[in-house]
This record gives sequence, C-alpha cells and structure tokens, in this order.
Amino acid sequence: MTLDVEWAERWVRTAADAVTANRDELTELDRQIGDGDHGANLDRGFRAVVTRLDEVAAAPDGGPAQVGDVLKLVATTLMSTVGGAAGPLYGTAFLRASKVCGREAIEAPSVVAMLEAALEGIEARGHARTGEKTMVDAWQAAVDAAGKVAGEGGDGVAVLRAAADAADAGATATIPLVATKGRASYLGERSAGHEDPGARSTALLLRAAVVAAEAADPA
Amino acid sequence: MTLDVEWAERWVRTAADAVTANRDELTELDRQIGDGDHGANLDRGFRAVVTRLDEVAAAPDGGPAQVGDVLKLVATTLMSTVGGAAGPLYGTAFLRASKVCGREAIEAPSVVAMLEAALEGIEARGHARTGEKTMVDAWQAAVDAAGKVAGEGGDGVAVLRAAADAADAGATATIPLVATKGRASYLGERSAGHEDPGARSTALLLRAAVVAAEAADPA
Amino acid sequence: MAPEALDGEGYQGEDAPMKKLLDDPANAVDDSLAGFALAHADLVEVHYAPTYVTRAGGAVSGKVGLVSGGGSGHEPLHAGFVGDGMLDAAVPGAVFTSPTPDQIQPAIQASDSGSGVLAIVKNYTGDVLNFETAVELAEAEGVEVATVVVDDDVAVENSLYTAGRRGVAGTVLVEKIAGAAAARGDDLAGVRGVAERVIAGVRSMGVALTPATVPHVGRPGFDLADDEIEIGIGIHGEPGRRRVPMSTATEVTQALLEPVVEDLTLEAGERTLLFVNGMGGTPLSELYVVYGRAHDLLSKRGVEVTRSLVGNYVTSLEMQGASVTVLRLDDELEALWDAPVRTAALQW
Amino acid sequence: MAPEALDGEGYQGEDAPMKKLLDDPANAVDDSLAGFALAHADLVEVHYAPTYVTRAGGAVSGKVGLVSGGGSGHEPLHAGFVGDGMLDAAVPGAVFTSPTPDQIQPAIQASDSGSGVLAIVKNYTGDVLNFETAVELAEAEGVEVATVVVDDDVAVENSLYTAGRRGVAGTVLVEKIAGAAAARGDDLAGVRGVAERVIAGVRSMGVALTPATVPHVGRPGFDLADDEIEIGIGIHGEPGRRRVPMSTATEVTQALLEPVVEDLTLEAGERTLLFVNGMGGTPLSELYVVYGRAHDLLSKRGVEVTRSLVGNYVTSLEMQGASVTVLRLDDELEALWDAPVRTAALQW
Ligand SMILES: Nc1ncnc2c1ncn2[C@@H]1O[C@H](COP(=O)(O)OP(=O)(O)O)[C@@H](O)[C@H]1O
Ligand SMILES: Nc1ncnc2c1ncn2[C@@H]1O[C@H](COP(=O)(O)OP(=O)(O)O)[C@@H](O)[C@H]1O
Ligand SMILES: [Mg+2]
Ligand SMILES: [Mg+2]
Ligand SMILES: [Mg+2]
Ligand SMILES: [Mg+2]
Repeated sequence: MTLDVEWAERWVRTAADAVTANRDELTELDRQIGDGDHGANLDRGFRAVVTRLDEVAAAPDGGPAQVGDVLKLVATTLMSTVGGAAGPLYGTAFLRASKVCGREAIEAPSVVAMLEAALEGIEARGHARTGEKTMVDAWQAAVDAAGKVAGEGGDGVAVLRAAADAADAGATATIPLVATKGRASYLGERSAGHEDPGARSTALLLRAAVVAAEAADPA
Repeated sequence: MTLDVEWAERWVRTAADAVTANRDELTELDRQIGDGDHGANLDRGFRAVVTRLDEVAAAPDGGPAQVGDVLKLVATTLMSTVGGAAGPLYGTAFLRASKVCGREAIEAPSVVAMLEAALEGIEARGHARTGEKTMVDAWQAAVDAAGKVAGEGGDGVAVLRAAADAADAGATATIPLVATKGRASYLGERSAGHEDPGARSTALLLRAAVVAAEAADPA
Repeated sequence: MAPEALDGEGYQGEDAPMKKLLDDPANAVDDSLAGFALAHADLVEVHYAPTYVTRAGGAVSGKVGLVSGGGSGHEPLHAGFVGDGMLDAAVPGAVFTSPTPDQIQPAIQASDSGSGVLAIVKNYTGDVLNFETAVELAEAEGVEVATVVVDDDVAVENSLYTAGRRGVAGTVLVEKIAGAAAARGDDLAGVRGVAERVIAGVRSMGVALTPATVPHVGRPGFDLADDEIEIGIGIHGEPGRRRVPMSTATEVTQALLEPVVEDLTLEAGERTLLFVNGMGGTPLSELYVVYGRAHDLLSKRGVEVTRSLVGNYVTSLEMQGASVTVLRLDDELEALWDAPVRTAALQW
Repeated sequence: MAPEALDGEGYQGEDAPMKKLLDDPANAVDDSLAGFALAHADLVEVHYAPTYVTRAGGAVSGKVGLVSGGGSGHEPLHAGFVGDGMLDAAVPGAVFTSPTPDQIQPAIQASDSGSGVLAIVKNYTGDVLNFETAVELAEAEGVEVATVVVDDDVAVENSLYTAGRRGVAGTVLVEKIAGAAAARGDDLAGVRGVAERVIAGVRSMGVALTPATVPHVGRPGFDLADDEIEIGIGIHGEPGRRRVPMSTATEVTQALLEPVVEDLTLEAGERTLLFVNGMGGTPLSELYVVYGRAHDLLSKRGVEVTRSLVGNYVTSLEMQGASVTVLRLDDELEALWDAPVRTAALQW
C-alpha cells in the first residue's frame, strides 16, 4: 500500500487507540521508576489529537493534504496537552518528522528520514543518547533497523515494520539499564529491572503505524 | 480488718496497678463511644498519685495520718494530671470523699458516707443522673448497695465488697443505655451496645479497695 | 550518610510502629511545643510544668486578655493563634484531652493586665469542667474572668439528650474576632459580647475520610471501610453521626453545608464568612474544591460570601476530611475579622 | 438531611473508590482552582483554556515579573504564592505533570510590564523543556525573559548519572526572596542574581512515611510497608533513594539534615533559615518536633538559625512525611525574607 495522508490519519487514530488500551500499563511502568503519569499524559494528548483531527477533517476546506500536515497537527497538539517530559519530546519528534514529510504520500527513504528527524528532535531537546534508558533507545533502534531494510530495498511498509519490531526490542532492552536521564535517574541503581515507559510508548506508536498500513492492504 | 490509713494507701496503689493492667481495655471502651483516651488519662493520673504518695511517705514528717489525707492527695493529683472529663470528676469525688474520712480508720458508716460524698461530688460537677450512661451509674449502684449492707449491720469490708460488686453490675448495666451525657452522647443511638468506660473504671477502683482490704486480712 | 544512621532504637512493640515523626509518643506534646517555641520565639513563650503558652512579652497593658485551650492534636489550634490581635495564652492538654486546672490557671493569670480575661472554651464536658475549676482558682487570686463556650457543631443536637453541641472549627473565628475586639480596646463585657455574637452566628459540620491515630494509643480512633466516610465527626477521633458510602465533593459538601445553613436560618441577602477547614491529612487542593462547591451552594440560596478562610486550622491529627463553617457577618464583625493579626498560623 | 443526600452517583469503578474530596478526578485541578479563585478574589485571577493564575490587577508597572509553575498536587505551591512581594503568575499543570508551553507563555506575557520576567523553574526534565519552549515563544513576542532553575534536593546526586538535583521545598524561598527583590525595584539581572544566590545557598531533603495517590491514577505512587519509610523522596510520588525501617523523629531528622548541611558546607557561626516543610498529610505538631530536632542539631554544630518556616508549603498531595531545608543567609537575604508579602499562603 502507499503511505499516504489517509494512512497517516489512520496511524494517528490507531496510535490513540493503542495508547488508551495501554494507558494503565504505561502508567504502571512509570509508577515503578517515575511518577506514574506517562499513560495518563499520553492518553490525554492523543485524545486531543483525535478531536483536533476530527475538527480539521470536518472543516469546509477538507482535511490535511500532506502526511506532514497530519504529523504537524500531532506535534502541536501533543505539545500543548501532554506536558511533562514526554510532551515536548514527542512534540518535537513529530514536528521535525513533519518537516521531511511534505508530500501526499511517502516512500521508504522518507520513512527513514521521518524516523531520523524524530530521533534528532528528541536528542536535541532531551540531550539523551542511547543507553540512558529513555525513549531514545527505542527510536535509535527503529532508525537503525529502518535504514538497514531501506538499504536492502524494502518498501515503506517493510521499513516501518522493521522499525516497529526494533523499537519493541529496544524498549525491552531498556529493562536492565540504569537510567541516567529523566525522572528514573533519581532512582540510581534501583531503576534497573524496569522497562522505560517512554521507550514502551514509542514502540506502541510505531507499531500503530504498521497496523495502520496493513489495515488498508491486508496481506 | 480495719480500714485504716495503711489500707487507704494500699487501695490507691492497688487501684493504680489495676488501672495500668486495664489501661488498654478502658481505652478500647472509650475508643468505641468516646475519644479513646480514658485508659491513658487515668493511668497517667494514678502513676502520678503513686509517685506523690512515695514522696509524701518519704518526707521527714512521715506519711498521711488519716484516710482522708490519702484521698485528698489522690484528689488533687488526679485533678492536676488527668484532664478530660474524668479528671475533674474523679478529682471532685475523691476530694468530697476525703472530707468525710478525717480519721485514722473508718467503719461501715463512714464507708457509706465516703461513697455518697463521692457520688454527690460527681453529680454536682457533671450534672448527670443515673441512666445517662456515665460513671454515675456505677457510683449510684455502689452507694445503694453499700447503704443496704451497712443497714443490715455489715462491717466496713463487707460494705466495700457490696459496693464493688454493685459498681461492677452497674457498669455492665450501662451497656444497653443510650448516652445523654459526656462524649458518648454525640453518638446518639449508636452509643447503645457499649459499656461506659468511666463506669468500668469506677468498678475497677472500688474493686481495688476490696482487694486492698482483703490483702491485709486473708480470709 | 551511612544507612545505620537510622538503625538506632526506633519504636519498640509487637505491632508495626506507628508512622509518626515523633520520639517518645508520650512526650509528643512537649516535644512539639519545644519546636514551636524555637520557630516562633518572636511571638510566643512556652512554659512547662505546668504546660502553657503565652504571648512573647506578656500581657498587654490596658487590654482584656484572651485565653483558650483544649486537648492537643488540633494544631495550629490554639497555640498557633497566640499573638497580636488574637490570643494572649493557650493551654494545650494531652492529645485529645482537655488540659488541667493547674495549667489553665497560670495562663489566665499571665494574661491579665488588670483589665480582666476572657476564657474561650470549646463545649466538651472535660474542657468545661477543667476551665470551671481554673477560673474559680484565678478569681480567688483576684482576676476578673468571663467565660464563653463555643458550640458550633451542628452534627450534635443541642438537646437534653446530648452534652450539647461541640466546639469545633468555629472556635478560630471566635478567637480572631474577639481578639480584634480586645485589641481595639473593648472592656471585658464588650469582648465577651462580641465573642457571644460570633458564637451565636457560627455553625460547622465535618466529615472524616480516614480516622486519626493518637500517638500514645497507637491505633485509629475508629475504623472506616475503604469505601465509607463518616459524616458529622468531631475533632477528637470520636465517630460521627452516621456512616455513608464515599461520594463526590459536591454531595459531601451539600451534606455538610445544608444543616449548617438551616441551623443558622440563613436567608437570601445575608452576608457570611465561609470557612473550609481541613482535618489535617487532606490536601489543600481538595479543600478548595469543597470551598468552591460550598460557595456555589450558598450563592444559589442568595447568601453572599464576603469573607473566606481555607486551610488546616482546627485539625484532628492526620485525619483526612474537612469541615464547613459559616459565620453570619455584619459590618462590625467584618471589620473585626479584617483587623490585623500576627500569630504563627494567621497573619494579615 | 436525608441520608439519600449522599446516595447519588459517587465514584464508579471496580475497586473501592479513592477517598478524595473531588468530583471528577480528571477535573481535579480546575475544580480546585475555581474554589481558589473564589476564596482569594482579592489576590488572584484564574484563567482557563489554557489554565494559569495571575495576580489580581495584572502586572505591576515598572516591576520585574515573576512566573513559576509546575505540576499540580504541591499546593499551596505555586498559585498560593501569587501576590504582593512574591509571584506575578503561576502555571499549574496536571497533577504531578509539568504544564505545557501554551499555558506558560501567556502567564509570562501577562506578568510583563516592560521590565522583563524571571521564570522560576524546578529542575525536572518536563518542567525545563516546557518552560524552554514557552520562553522562546514569549521572547518571540518581545518579552525579555530570564530563567533560573531550582535544584535544592540533595537526595539526588548532581552528576552525569542523573537528570540533576530536583527542585523541591527550597523553591518557596527562591520565590519569596526573588519576589522581594523585584518588589524593591531590582532590574531583571538583579532579580535573577538574587534568585541565583538563593539557589546556590539552599538545600533540602525529604522523607515519606506514606505515599500519595494521584487522583486520575487511583493508586499510590509507590508501595511502602507498615514499618518502612522512604528517605530521599521527591515531591511527585517518585520513590526515594532508599527504604529504611521506621524510626524516631530524631533519627529521621538527622538523616535528612546531615546531607543538607554537608552539601552546603555550613560552618560554625553561619546564619541560616531553617524550613521544615510538610508533605501534606503529616500533622503540624510533628513538623514542629522535626523543627526542634533540626534546630538542636544545627546549634550543636554552631550554626545559627535566624529565620524559620514550618508548615505545608510544597506538598505531595496527601503524602505523610516532611522535608528539611536550610538556606544560608546574609544581611541582604534576611532583609528580603523579612520584606512584606501578601499571598494566599504566605503573609506578613
Ligand atoms: N532527557 C530525556 N531524553 C529522552 N527521553 C526522556 C528524557 N527524559 C525523560 N524521557 C522520557 O520520558 C518518559 C517519561 O515521560 P512522562 O512520564 O510523560 O514525563 P515525566 O517524567 O515528566 O513524568 C521517560 O520514560 C523517558 O522515556
Ligand atoms: N457529665 C458527666 N457526668 C458524669 N460522668 C461523666 C460525664 N461526662 C463524662 N463522664 C464520664 O467520663 C468518662 C470519660 O472520661 P475520659 O475519657 O477520661 O474523658 P473525655 O470524655 O474528656 O475524653 C465517661 O465514660 C463517663 O463515665
Ligand atoms: Mg511520568
Ligand atoms: Mg475519653
Ligand atoms: Mg478526651
Ligand atoms: Mg510527570
């Protein structure tokens, strides 16, 4: 299938559903090594995103024309509704991603560029690098896998799928780490043995992108 | 045996032991329908009484000469250390009782007079009458029984024993009552089904008087 | 810092230790007062054996003295209200136990500058009896003393069948306003008259979400299920009038406010002070929710709220819950409320 | 009052309802602010969508504006400190969640009278990032903004291995003293300099006896056994650095104070402000016990306590516990501390 603006919208709605469905799990992860609000924060944000998307779609001049428009809407809405660390980080990620998706549909190289832009945005704001037990760990794994599959000639969906799988593994890989950024770093050694909530939510968001792609084009 | 000043001292010390031993029970009764401090209040008071008694006994001019002296020491010490409702009530009871015990030893009629004076003191301060679920119920029962046994020619110890038995029954008889005086009255109907802590402590104190008498004169 | 730092003696006992920041629970009151004295040396002086608190610098010449007291565990009541424009002395008893006459009497005498002393007593058998004796003793020493008894708690029926309504949060308003009357120079009869006017116009009702634990008792004053609350509680860990399922702030506020308004027979157009008091363990943010709901309910009845107070002023240790107090106002009471006050717990 | 009064909808859900005086937990922050606005209409104005709080009457001409903000659940921080001599605006986020740039930006702009604005930010990744963006946006609108970051919590090592020390109770002291500097007419650089001097000289450490429950989460932020306490907690329901058995006030105070004093390298003869802050659910009487112990420990080291603050100022919902804060003082900081302040939570 083509990763077009309909896909982008479907991605966002699928992501919102996934966040709601996993709200309590995310909260529990954050309760273990943070302040127990990550699920609620993201849920609040994505519900606002869906509302905003509905409004825009219902507007007389029609919905967003480009993939980047959808991502920008996500960015600004998350920025103004999530708060906490995740709000600005995801906000910046989607904002940077939107800038490399200024077209009606994107192909494999743009998927890679989108993921890279998101990661760079997060790193620029949060100053975290891989291995610090943050969402960066999931994004970095996704970017690496996406680049590899794209280099091997995979299509957009294949690239996305590789990214989502890698993000999932990247999130799991945060479990043994000792956090050195974000709220979990206050726990020192006690942060080891728990999965980073932001890395887990990153994996959820990328999985939603795959699900949204597959929904239109059942294999 | 004679109810002399040694008996009076022994009474007070026995009472102090009884209060300490029943401290938690009294507290629990008060927790049910009051504020859960009756045991602690009386225990604080009687420990101070014992300390004071030790001091007085160690003084160069010797210990108290009359039964009334002992009771007065109890009165002033309870008044200044117990607080709450029980402090002034027991304080007044022992003060009034001391006034009718101005001799080295007391006989049956004085025992009755002592109990009557105590009851009058409590009624004068607290304005409660029988049936209001207060310590008055125990004292009134004690006074009635004491009068009866004295009238039948019983000796001081027999009178005391009757008083203690009656106080015990009087305390038990407060269980079904609805309180109309003291803190338990705030509970209205919910005060029924619980024994009044002050009535129970009254029974303990009078029982101690009997034990103190019997201790000197094992049957 | 070595972890052993905390491995000292700690609490002894069979059960889990109480979770309170105390050393010996039996010394809780004096230990707390010692810290209070250090923190507010400019405002108060704490005396021991017997224990009472006076205003730093002693009685104010030409001013009627104000003394209040009662069981501890209601902090900042009463010691937190000693200072300019409010009390001259406070007498803290053991936790939830009224103080003894030998504490109260010197507090009364220390507050007398020759203009007499008003004793403000909360209506509990113990407080009334102990103050009665102390007042007699102080009078015997030549102090002119007037007594007022605060009984604002509408949870208790004022009838033959009770010891009368309890004194609860409204006490702060009596102390503040009578304190201002004394500060402006009213004589003893005048200060007492003002205090009685406040008492006549103030009513309260409280709710507990969780009970409190008295330090030397070590277990909660009453038991409450996870989904139950206790309506009409006092401030001494006594159970309340009835137990109901946990509910919303709006419904709870209504259950507290309605009897207050009815007992006061408040009518549209009247001016009031609305006071939402925390019982100690409820966050301030929730008190403001209750305040907002109570304000709305009063507005709906056409009752004006022209003054307000929100906070933990008459507490019951760490009890979670709140009380709602309404005071009928007029120009004079408003002006006295607004008059400057400088105490540890109330300043403006 | 019919018992049915409380038989309305109440909370829904499988588990026992949370015991909080709230209506819809999701609206807790706005409901509380609505009550706050009604109770303190003379001091503050509350704005919604986006939510922020400004001083009644708006920015003060010629004065540097002061803005702070952060997650809710720490009341009275920050909104309770809006008023004369302290903040011009406060920005409350969701409970324990930093506010968003679109809330912060208008608060900054509303506080600017042309003399610039100081943003006082507690050092949490979320707060720092959201303020950063808001400041950029406000600067783009022509407001001169300086930012200071409060990081007084010595429980967290300030190292490569952490997000840096957290901002906790010391924030109140920064807001009060910088507020006084702004009120006396210092320019933006001056006010920022004073704030930075306070930040350099203030350290805190806290303990939790019981955890707090976030309304929309519905269960405690961490679990603590009946006989355990958590040393080195933050104010967001995060677990602390280590868990130790419950102990005495003296030992707990020592465990809190020592790292504070050491980090400050306080020496005999120095003057300090000692601040014992309650986490929300601990009775004031216990805070005074801790204060007394901390005062004694400082005195033993020859450190002088010349100013003090005791109370629930930077809370963590209904958490039981306390923190100890020490600020190194000098003549200027003492004078700024003493300067008049008129806010909902601090007045003199
Ligand atoms: N400096 C950082 N860089 C990248 N990610 C971070 C950083 N700090 C925190 N995070 C991410 O944010 C997540 C927490 O988000 P959230 O709980 O919503 O915010 P908060 O920590 O403010 O409560 C963490 O699990 C982590 O993945
Ligand atoms: N008006 C009264 N007359 C007689 N006894 C009373 C009266 N009020 C209370 N009491 C007695 O005092 C007891 C309570 O004493 P205590 O718990 O020490 O004081 P408080 O009620 O002040 O906490 C009650 O159980 C009751 O027997
Ligand atoms: Mg979080
Ligand atoms: Mg009692
Ligand atoms: Mg009592
Ligand atoms: Mg958060």
